Amino acid sequence: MVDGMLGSAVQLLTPEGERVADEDYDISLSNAELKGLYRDMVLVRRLDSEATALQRQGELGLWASSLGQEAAQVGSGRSLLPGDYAFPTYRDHGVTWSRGVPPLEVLAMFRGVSTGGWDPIALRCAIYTIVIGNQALHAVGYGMGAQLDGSSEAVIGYFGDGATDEGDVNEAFVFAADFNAPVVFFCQNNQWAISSPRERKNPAPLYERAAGFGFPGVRVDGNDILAVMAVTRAALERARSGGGPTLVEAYTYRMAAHTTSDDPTRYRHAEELEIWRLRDPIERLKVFLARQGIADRGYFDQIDREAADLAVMIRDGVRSMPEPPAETMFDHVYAEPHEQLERQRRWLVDYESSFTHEVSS
Amino acid sequence: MVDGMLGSAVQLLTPEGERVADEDYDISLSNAELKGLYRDMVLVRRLDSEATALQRQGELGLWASSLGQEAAQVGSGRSLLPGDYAFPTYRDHGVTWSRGVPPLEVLAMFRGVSTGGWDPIALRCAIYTIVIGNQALHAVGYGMGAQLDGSSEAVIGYFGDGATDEGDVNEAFVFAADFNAPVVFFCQNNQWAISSPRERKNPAPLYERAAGFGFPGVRVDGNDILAVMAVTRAALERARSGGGPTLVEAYTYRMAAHTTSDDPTRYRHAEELEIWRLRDPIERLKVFLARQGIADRGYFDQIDREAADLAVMIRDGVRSMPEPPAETMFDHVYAEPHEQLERQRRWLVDYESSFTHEVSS
Amino acid sequence: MTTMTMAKALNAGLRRAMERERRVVLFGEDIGRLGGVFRVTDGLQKDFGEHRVIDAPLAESGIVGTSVGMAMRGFRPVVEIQFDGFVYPAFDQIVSQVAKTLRRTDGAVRMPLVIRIPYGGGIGAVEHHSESPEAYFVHTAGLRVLTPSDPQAAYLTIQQAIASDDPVIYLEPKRRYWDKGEVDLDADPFALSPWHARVLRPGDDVTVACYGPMVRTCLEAAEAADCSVEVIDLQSLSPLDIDVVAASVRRTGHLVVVHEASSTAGLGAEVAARVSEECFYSLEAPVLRVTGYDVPYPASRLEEHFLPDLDRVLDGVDRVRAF
Amino acid sequence: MTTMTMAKALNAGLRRAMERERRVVLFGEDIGRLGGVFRVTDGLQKDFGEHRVIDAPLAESGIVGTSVGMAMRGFRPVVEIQFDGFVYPAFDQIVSQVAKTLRRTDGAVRMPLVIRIPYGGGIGAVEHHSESPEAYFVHTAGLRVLTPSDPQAAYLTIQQAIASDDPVIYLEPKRRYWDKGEVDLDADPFALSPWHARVLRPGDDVTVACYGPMVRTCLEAAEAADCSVEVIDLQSLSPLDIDVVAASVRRTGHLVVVHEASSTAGLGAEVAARVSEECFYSLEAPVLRVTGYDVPYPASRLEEHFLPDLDRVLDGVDRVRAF
Ligand SMILES: Cc1ncc(C[n+]2csc(CCOP(=O)(O)OP(=O)(O)O)c2C)c(N)n1
Ligand SMILES: Cc1ncc(C[n+]2csc(CCOP(=O)(O)OP(=O)(O)O)c2C)c(N)n1
Ligand SMILES: [Mg+2]
Ligand SMILES: [Mg+2]
Repeated sequence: MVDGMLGSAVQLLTPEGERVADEDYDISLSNAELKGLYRDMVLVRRLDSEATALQRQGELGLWASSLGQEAAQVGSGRSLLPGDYAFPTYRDHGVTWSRGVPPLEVLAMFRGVSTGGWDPIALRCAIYTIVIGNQALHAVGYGMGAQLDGSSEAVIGYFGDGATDEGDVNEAFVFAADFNAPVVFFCQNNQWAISSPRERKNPAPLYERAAGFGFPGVRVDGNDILAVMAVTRAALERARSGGGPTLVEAYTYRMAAHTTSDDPTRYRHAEELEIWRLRDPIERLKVFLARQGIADRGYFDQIDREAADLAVMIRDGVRSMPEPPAETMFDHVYAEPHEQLERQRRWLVDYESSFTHEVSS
Repeated sequence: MVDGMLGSAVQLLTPEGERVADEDYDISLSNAELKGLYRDMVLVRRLDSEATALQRQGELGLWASSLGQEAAQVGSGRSLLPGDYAFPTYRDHGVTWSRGVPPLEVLAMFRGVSTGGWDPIALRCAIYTIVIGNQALHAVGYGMGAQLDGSSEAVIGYFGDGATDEGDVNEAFVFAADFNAPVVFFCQNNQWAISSPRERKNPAPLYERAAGFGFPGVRVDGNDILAVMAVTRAALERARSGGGPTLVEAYTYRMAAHTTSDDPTRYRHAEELEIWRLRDPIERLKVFLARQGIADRGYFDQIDREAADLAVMIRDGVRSMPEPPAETMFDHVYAEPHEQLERQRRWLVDYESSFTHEVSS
Repeated sequence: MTTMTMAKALNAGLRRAMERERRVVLFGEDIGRLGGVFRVTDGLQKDFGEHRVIDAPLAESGIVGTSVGMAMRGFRPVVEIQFDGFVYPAFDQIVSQVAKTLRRTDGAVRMPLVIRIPYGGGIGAVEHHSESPEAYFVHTAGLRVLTPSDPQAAYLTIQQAIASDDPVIYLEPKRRYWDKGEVDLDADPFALSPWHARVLRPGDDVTVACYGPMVRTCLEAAEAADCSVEVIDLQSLSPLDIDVVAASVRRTGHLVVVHEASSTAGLGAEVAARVSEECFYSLEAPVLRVTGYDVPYPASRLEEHFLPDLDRVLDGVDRVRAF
Repeated sequence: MTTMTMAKALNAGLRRAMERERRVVLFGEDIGRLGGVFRVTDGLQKDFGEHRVIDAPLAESGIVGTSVGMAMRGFRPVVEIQFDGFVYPAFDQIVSQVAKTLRRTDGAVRMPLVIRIPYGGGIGAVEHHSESPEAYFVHTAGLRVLTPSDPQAAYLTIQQAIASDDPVIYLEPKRRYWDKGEVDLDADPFALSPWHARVLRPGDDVTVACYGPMVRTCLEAAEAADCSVEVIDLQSLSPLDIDVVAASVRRTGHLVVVHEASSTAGLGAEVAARVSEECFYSLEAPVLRVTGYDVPYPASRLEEHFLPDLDRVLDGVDRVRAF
């Protein structure tokens, strides 16, 4: 590894798009697969920028940008087998994309027309978790369940660098180790937890946390989609074959604000951003594809057109999402009948219709 | 280290009472100090056995025995300087003893006449914490406070092997590392968390947990009081001089039941106990003192007499503890006046006195 | 009919539930070889194996959080929290995930989780071992809360809680674990809904509403009272079956609510508020609460003064009548 | 008098408290350089230094737990929890330690901790960002709970909370952060006790008791009502100042309690129970609760239907009068 900050991170593609070797990890992908990864990342980035724009226009309540983290998210998401299960955070749009979650179902939550979104069972991808760290335990429990079922599915649990401070994430490490659960902990160290910088705090590299809990940790260049896939696939395979948990630390960078509510100029310097722009995950793969003759201008243009179409679809789709009727807030609070809630629902319906009557009469 | 189970633990005194050298740690104590440590351990053991007996006689509600852990507790407790601060658990009678907490004040809590006991500020020793792991964070916070005050006091936080599963203990590691807090985490790995065996679970040695959080961890033979003191003193000194936290894992054994309510025959074999009896911390020091000619039969007998006197004092003291008046439950709920509680207190007093009146009239 | 303790009845109920449905798994600290600190799971690991009766690490958020994950996979985890005072580390997972997952997933993911908690005082325990946290859970939308008061109810309602597709906080009155009662082990647990209050003793002058550990106390008080006392075991604390209480109060005109938990914003407040609303013209005296005081649970030698006992219930009955 | 937002008033109050007492330290996620996600601590780190305005790791139990340790050393930590929904990981430390330390140490160790929590809905936020957890804290003996309703009250009560030797859960109605009001920065914060309800608008026909975010709504409703409405800001939720409410109800005979939190076992239940007890013969109608429904806080596009608004308060006023 040339880059000092990255330390011992696994890298297969340099920021300049040069293919390099790693002692422990390698990956061989077909040209179609490589082009597919490029397409995924471009489309996810477009989804992200469109959502940011929609939030500015007041169409979304909030948006948490995945800008700059596409390689980490798509690379890990695309490493999963269909039967594997993912537990993403609010920022992991590249993961949900990879699991086939329709973008509008993601946006529905940020628009505020739904708390959930997609069908987590059919898509084998949990809905976003906002309470930091909670989902790490869900991932382990799901994996323990897979184990009890004698299934060879693997589970991947996502969280950020900041989340490693939370008790839940550390307890997830304890349970995963104790039960040898088939779980990959995928930590995107994007250097910031809102305004809290990773580097200036605890000097211990995050991936080293794993060893003390009794399982391996590895740092990967999170902006290098080939390395991310190589490392994640190996960790998933280890999980599937009974090897137990692995912590993958994807070293990356949050290029945008924490969310659309955030003002990062208060706490970080623009220069930092410039350094990381040179490590852009999409540019890196693009240069590689072009240099290797795997894809040409025609292909890149075609993907850009697809992205433009996606943007239109998203814009129109978000704007035309139906408003949920008031009484739907009583749906799915309980799975079984609940008389008291039914009374409250009836009261609300009567109450609200009294206004309609007043107006119409 | 000869003992396979102990692994890389620091040892200065073998189970046979032989003085050995360690690469990194050493200690030199005067004969008076060595004899004092022996006395402490014998008296703490007597306190413990007397309390166990009192519980059987119905004089205490519960007792958590420190049997077998005297070297870990006294060795670490006696390593503290007067200005240092200790945060013990419910089992750390050797620690409170070392801090000068009057035994009857410890027993008052187990008798149920008090929730607290001693004055934690005057004695620089917090009251026992029962909720597993809570006190690890208090220790760190106290240490952060010492740091803010520019003081060079150190803090020691006690917990068991089982407690390392809890979120709070791991968050304590995070905070201690981030703030470079002057804290020694003293983990007594007594092999059991009630019925949960340490060895059969996660194979990672507990002391190794520290490295992943960014500070050193060390395992010490917890039944070797010299090694415990050498390691704890070094860790405290490191804390005082700005070196930050250390995790000390004292490898020891819970010789008794978890508490007087527990029945360990349900989950562990008697042979295990036999193995550990050979490693008894008191015998070990006694043989050493005798062999070295530091103490003789006369001294040992004198300590036994002191222990017998202590037992009498404890027995009489516990039996004659006054019952707290009912209305004291309203004391110290709030530091400042609280009208609603005052009304409840008055109600209770009136209500209870109505019975006395009925009877007496 | 067999005579057994509540602890044994719960054990029998758990066994039945595990026989009935193989995706029921028990999870908790020391529940395996030890059989739990109250022996409620005694022998179950031996009979069902370590894969269905699972000893957990010492971390309550972890236990509940991983159970959420297991439930997402279709398991029906039955969690044991060792003592009431140790459920708080799991509070976040309970409030943010257990209670909300069905809602958060728009109905896609059910959360058929049971969290068993021995609760309440009266056993001379040290601090944190005698808490009554029911109000926290009753106030939390998305949860159901059950508490049995006798062995037969325990045997049936634990099975019903496990069969429910909603998350159930199942509060076991620990000082009644050793109380014996007749249990019909062949009774069909699904014959009656558990989400109802039960009139345990009819009466005409005063209604006493209570639950869990206080039921026996209130029945004894009713026996000793010099008027006719109707005793209602609420049993289902969420949803709260106010209809049964209201119907009673419409006849008696007087209500005393009894619980161990502190008074302020406790269950008694909700019962009082609802009954005052529904029985405005029937109430001849304000609803009276006989409860623990607004103090942390005291040291054990004081607990008899803290806990409502027969005399305090009788005093309450006298006071509402004398109003 | 200066016109300022509640956020700025809180900032000014914090500043005063820090100037007054050097052992006041602020501790929380992103409160330093960022000034907190609501900018309530804006500029304080710059002026008081990183040793008094401390950016915390991302772990709420850790934040509260280490603050307990600091308080044991004589500090007066003021904790910021970033949003209501993120206080639950700290629930254990709050209930088992913050609330009980004075009691546990027989009075030896005070816990002058303030836990500031932006709470409530109405700002179009995503899930877990609009919770109203006050009932949990009010039910917990050993805690005090304050919530301001306007900038002046915020400026004074935050200083009083910090000066209190008891732990205070300080709930900041986040949708009122940007409401402006007159603030007298020279007002003596210790002239009046904060542990009292305030009659904000006198009236004769109906009493409306409310707090925090609902106060403005209720004042507007009172303005719009076709009868004379007395509006009481409870302000201190624990201890609860029922005397002021009872005195009002003895005159008006009607009470509506309004809050955002779910109804069941919420604060409204306690107020209703106490007032029904104390004003049994004065009440002309049952106490009526206008509150959030018993559902998890809904997706933001539904929140206007969940939250009591002017119309629902008026509907409540009409209903108690029509009873
Ligand atoms: C328990 C909890 N505390 C606080 C928050 C508020 N919060 C949302 S995101 C965030 C920072 C998370 O940082 P990190 O884990 O690094 O993930 P990133 O946002 O960088 O992807 C915080 C503090 C939360 N959502 N949950
Ligand atoms: C939060 C919490 N959960 C559960 C318990 C019940 N409990 C008391 S001691 C104990 C085992 C503790 O084991 P360990 O940390 O190894 O300490 P030891 O008792 O062996 O000294 C348990 C589970 C508790 N006190 N607190
Ligand atoms: Mg981050
Ligand atoms: Mg142990």
